[in-house]
Amino acid sequence: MQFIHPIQEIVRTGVFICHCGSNIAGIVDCRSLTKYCLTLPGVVHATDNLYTCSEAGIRQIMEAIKNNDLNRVVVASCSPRTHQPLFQSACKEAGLNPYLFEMVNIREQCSWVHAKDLEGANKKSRDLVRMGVAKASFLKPMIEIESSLVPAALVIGGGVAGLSAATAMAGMGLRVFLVEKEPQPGGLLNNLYSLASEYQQPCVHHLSEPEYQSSCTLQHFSSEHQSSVRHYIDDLIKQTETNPDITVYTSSQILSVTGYIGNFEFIAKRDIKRDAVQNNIEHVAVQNRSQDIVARNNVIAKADIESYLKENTERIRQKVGCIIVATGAVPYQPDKEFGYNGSTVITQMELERSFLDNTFKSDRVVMIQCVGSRTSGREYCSKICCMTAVKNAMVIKQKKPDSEIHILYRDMQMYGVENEKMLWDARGAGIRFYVYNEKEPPVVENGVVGFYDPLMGEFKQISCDLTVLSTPLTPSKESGCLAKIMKLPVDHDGFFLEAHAKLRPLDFSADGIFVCGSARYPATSMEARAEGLGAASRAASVLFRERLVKSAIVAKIDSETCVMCEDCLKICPFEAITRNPEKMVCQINPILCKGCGCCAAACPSQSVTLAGFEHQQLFAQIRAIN
Amino acid sequence: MIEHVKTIAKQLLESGQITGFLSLKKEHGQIGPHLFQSVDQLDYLCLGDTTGTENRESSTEERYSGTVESKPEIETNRASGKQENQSGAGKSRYPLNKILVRISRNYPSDCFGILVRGCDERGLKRLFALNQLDPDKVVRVGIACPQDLADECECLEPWPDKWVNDTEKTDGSEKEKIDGTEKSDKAPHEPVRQKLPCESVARLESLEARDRFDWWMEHFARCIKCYGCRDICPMCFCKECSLQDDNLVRTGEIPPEYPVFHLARAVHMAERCIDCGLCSEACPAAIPLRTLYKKAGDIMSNESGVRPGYSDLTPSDIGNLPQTGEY
Amino acid sequence: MAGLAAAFGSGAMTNSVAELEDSDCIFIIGSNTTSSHPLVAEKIFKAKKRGAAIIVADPRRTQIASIADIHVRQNLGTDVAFINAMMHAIIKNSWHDTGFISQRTEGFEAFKENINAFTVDKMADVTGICADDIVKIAQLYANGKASSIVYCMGITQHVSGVDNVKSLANLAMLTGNLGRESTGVNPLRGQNNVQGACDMGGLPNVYPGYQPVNSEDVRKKFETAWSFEISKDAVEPDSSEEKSSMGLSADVGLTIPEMLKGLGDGSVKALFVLGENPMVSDPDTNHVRKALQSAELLVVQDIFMTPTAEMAHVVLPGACFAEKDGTFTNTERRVLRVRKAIDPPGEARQDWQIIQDLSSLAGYPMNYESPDEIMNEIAKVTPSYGGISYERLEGDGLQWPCPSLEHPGTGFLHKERFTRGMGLFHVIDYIPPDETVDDEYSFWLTTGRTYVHYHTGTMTRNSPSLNAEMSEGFIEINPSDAEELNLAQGQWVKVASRRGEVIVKIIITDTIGKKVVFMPFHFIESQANLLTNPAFDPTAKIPEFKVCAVRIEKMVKAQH
Amino acid sequence: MGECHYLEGNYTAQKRINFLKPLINFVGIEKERLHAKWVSSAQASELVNDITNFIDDLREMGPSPLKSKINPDSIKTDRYKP
Repeated sequence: MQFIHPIQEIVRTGVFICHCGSNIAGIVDCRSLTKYCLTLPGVVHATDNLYTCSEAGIRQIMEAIKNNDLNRVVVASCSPRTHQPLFQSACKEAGLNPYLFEMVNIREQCSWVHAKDLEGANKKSRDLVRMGVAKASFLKPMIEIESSLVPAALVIGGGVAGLSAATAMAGMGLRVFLVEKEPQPGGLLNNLYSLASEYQQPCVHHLSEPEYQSSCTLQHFSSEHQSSVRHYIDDLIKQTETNPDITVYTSSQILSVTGYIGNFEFIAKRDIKRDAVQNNIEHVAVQNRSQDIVARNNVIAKADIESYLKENTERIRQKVGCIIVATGAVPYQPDKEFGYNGSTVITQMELERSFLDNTFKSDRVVMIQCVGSRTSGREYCSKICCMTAVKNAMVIKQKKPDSEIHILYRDMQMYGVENEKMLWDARGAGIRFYVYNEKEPPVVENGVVGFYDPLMGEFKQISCDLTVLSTPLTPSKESGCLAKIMKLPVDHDGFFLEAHAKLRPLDFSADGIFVCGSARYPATSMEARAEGLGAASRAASVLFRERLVKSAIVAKIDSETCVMCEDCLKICPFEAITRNPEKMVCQINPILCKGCGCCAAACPSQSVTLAGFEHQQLFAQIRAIN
Repeated sequence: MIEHVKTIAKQLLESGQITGFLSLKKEHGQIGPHLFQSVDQLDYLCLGDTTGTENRESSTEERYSGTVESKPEIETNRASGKQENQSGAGKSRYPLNKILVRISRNYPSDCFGILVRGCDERGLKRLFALNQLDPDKVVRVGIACPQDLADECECLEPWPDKWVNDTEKTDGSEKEKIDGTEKSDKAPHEPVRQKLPCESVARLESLEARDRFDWWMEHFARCIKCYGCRDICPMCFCKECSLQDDNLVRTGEIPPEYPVFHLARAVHMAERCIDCGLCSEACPAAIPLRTLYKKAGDIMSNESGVRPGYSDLTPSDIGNLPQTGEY
Repeated sequence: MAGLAAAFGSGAMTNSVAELEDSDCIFIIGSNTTSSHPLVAEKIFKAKKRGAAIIVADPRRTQIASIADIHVRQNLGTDVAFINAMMHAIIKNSWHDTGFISQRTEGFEAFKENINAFTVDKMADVTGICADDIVKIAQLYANGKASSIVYCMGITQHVSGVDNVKSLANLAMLTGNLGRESTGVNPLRGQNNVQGACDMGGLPNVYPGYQPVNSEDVRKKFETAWSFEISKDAVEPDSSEEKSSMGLSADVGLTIPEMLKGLGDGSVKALFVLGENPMVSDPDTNHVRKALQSAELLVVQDIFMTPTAEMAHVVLPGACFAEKDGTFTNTERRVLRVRKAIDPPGEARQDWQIIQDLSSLAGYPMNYESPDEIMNEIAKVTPSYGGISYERLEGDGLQWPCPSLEHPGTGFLHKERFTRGMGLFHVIDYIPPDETVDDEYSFWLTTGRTYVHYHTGTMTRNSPSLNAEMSEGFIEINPSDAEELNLAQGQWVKVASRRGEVIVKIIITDTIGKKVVFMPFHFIESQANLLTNPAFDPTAKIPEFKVCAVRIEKMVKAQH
Repeated sequence: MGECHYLEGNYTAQKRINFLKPLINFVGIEKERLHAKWVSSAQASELVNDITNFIDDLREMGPSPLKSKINPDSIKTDRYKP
């Protein structure tokens, strides 16, 4: 980062007042405001125009800079969020450093909110402009921060989200490293029998009446569908593994991530043995050896294990420009809740496995929703279990059309028209739905599920040979570790926290790191894929730049006066500050700094200054209020 | 007590464990801070007593009225080693921590001993947490303040974790020698901790807001901006002071602009002030700064449950506490 | 000092600083106490806390004035009129202490007769203080059980400086506020050791301990003490003419104004300046410059290269306070030990060693080993320092008079009797300032110190933090005057007097009264003493720094 | 809360407010003169109400005790040399 210190100059400020059509001019008397501006110290030029952001307005600014030798520009108009970059680039084009520009908001902050008080609005507009002009006179020219970048990406997690992201980026010609902790990519999909989408009918609006009729029958589900999920995930894995731009590290775990956007470096550990076992290479030999080790474990010193690990693990060290976190989630494993025993009372996941193994035999099935979710300790809704339950009920119906299936639920979460349709289809297929009360949960005992039906106001008992518990997806332990390693924020449930739920759903607040799939929140495979693709495009938008350019609005610590009390370090939400014990100072990495200014406020010795918001500038602004 | 302190200091110096022992020295009838670097200097070591059990005010009066002769007074003092033994730490206090920070900045690899009271030790703990001192380079020798001094200071804990105890023999185990002192189960006297909020704070809070404002204004109007409060404060270790920033506090005028000057300092003190009260003692305008900072400390402990220097937190604990380090 | 010496017989603070704390009434006149004597101010704050009435008479609303019970702004140079009016009110209301007057003083009748003319109403017009306030102040002061007077340069730096002091002495005697604790007439000395310098004979008319040079006995005593016979032997034989005239001079020496005048007319050839900076500190700087330029030899001994030192033929680097051993005598007559903390830098040397060498070279060998030895000699020849030795100065020092080794020192003077026997009432008439305003020079200028800087800034302006606090001169002007002259805050103005002109920034503040302006004199760039009037008090020879007439002009072009 | 563009910025601000309120109250400035509220961009009416109420409260309280003590001569003029 670089501050250019100008030689002591005489301030020549130009002020531009925007009418914003009638948005501002309808309330504020722009003419007299312009005249007023000319009386302010340092102002040598002031003008008003209909739309300062129009081409004519921009041209006017540029000409005024040249003709009047302006060295400060103040525009009084609307929100800086939308138009500041435009005006700054106009300044730049006219040869003025863009950081010598100051914007005053007299629309949202004045004409709009004070529309009923003309006199007050006019007075306030003068105040605001005076403050802006006062600050402008202390502005300093600055240079934007540039840094190089590595056009490669790291994808953590080889589930559907991670695979989608990796293939998408590789498809764009980017180098991708995919780190998967299991020996096989594919994630949860490896354990699934089928996907809900296979049972979802096209929306009714698109169907003719006969089609609709036929779609209501169960004949539609043929046995071919059973392998479609396998086919789907295998296809994704194949795409990934055969792409020369993608390097897949299976049985691997991230050990550390350092650096910043454009220049991350990660170290991962790969367990060759485990990988080998799964890939059936030296299967027996290695297994023997490992058993050998275990057997001798009690006697043999730690060093042996370490040397064994040394022989059998591999360290991976790579540089990347962006990171996509797609670590997914794991299903909640109940601990005897609702009589869980793994045989007659199982989870949906285990049900899917029994489909796959062809060991499913039951005729009377009761499914209980919200097991381990939406309760104290895990308050969120896992979002996908209702859909899964209905889908699996349909699978059972398809396998055994005579089977009795009851689903006990608290609220059905079947969002979207397809899901909604599937629910109706399920009802049509004879699957029975009962609502139950959170306070009086069903009791599973000896093949009988008893519960209170609040709709009927009666206690019911259903006997069954299989009870299936719908458990939520929960953040895995590994993603918790990863959050610590990468210093990423998680929410109170332990899922990764995006920068903004609506505006930046796939970004972390730290630049260059993105999130997708169930790592963020339980997602369906379709959602995970969509998010994976989205994250890929977010990363690509960074990686296809030649250099990274960052706003010069960052904080800087004066190493002469810093005494390393670490107040700034503790308060920095972006981990941009590090300590330098040798020099006994704290330092700010300008690439990581977002310019929030917390450190500048916390520093007791004013050693931290936030460029563009220096004390001198702020106090000039404050003192101009009067 | 003083003999015990001297013995410990001697042992520490002779063993080469410390380069110097920072304590108070009585010389030319004046008490001042001193870094004892050789054993033979230790004769001058003192714990801060000016005139034994007499307080300073009365002795000043006597001196001015010419009833007490100066020379015998000094001799009485020197002779009254026994009395000092009983009265313990005296009223003359100096920001020894602050001096230690300065010394160790210049000699970062050396280890120093330091005489600490309760307030000094609170200061040390904060300074450790704020990276200004290395705990491994400081050997503390604790002394407890007498009850009357503690009452006057409204000190919540007028003794350090470990202090030299009269009844204890100093020729104990090796460990005991090194640590200087052993933690005693029994407090030397009743702490004032129970009396929260402090009387001075409570008295002010009972006033009407406007009266309180006038009360403070009357005090702040006397400020001559000498920066004495900052210069004596053991927690003020910044190389450059915000209060000397022309943007924040206008230069060239006294009294300094209110509320910027005094409240800015109070805010800076929020997480730092260890309630030693040296600021109030040093203030030539007799502004009750301690009361102001006590209140800041009260608010902090209400908000975060942490009172700087009081809890037995290690530096890393403090770093991990979500509520600290914010102000 | 001359004023107090005339009234009481000794010129120093009659009481101790700490005693102020217990006063019932403190009358502060001509002292910006918080700025110039902050530790004295501390005692005043404490006194106020104990319920004492604080009265401040000052043309400026200083910080101490802002906490005062009554603050009045007298017109510049009208202190005698003001104090006399107070005494008029006291006598009229019989608030005076007749017992004290009859037992301890003389000259009361003549004084009383004179005071009759100074009626409160008449003086209210002269001083610009309303009559009620004068009476109220008189009442507060006279009725306090222990009332103190505190004054500083605002009283002394006038053509009537000695009269002002004598008037204050009159006031104290009239009300019996003398010779007791927490009372008295207390001049605050301007420098840390100015009292010591005066005590040691740093005045043209006295030897150490205020022993007059024109007294035969005293001269004899010092000739003996300083072994003049030896000195005579040491002188070369061919200077026999001078030999006969050897011995100490009976003539009173020259004061600074006289020296400068002498330099001008050639009667003084050489000047040895020790720790002074007349180029900044003396009035009418242009005149000072000319005088110094005409010196055949100008030697300056100082710790910094001052503007005066820059003009010198020889500069001798001295040692600063932390670099020397010795004593300082502070404003309350307390002799304090000063101990050397560090060695003087470069070629700088101890002042006494420089003087010793110079003396030896000039033919009078001095061979002191240490300041200790010098102090022993002081004790021998100075009665008031008779009992002072370095050993006894351990701790808090001693307050003179301390005539014998057993004497504990003296907290307040004139306990049983005045030094001169009876306290003398002087008949003082009001003399207006030497220069008054007219149409051309319509503003009253007064000068003083600021809290940041000390005197000519020789030391304080070398301190980065102090200089940052206040780095340039200014002139204070009342808002209504500023409006009249159409001046804005911080604007540059030209200030001119009959002697010179300076360009300086203005500070608009109601601290200062209408038609009065104030300038600090620390700044060589905007030097207040280019403007001030060199007219001086006929007795003490103190120039009238505090009053002169100036004109203020708005600058059309800015000063760069 | 929690939706700060700078992650924890508003929590930090809240802590400061929580600290400052009792502090200024202690030096005799009514703590009601300091008011902080977090509203999102979607809560326009709440913001307006809050500000209006705050202004009303301030009016009711009358001028700040500081008002009489503040010097208006604070604008630095050095940099505007003609």
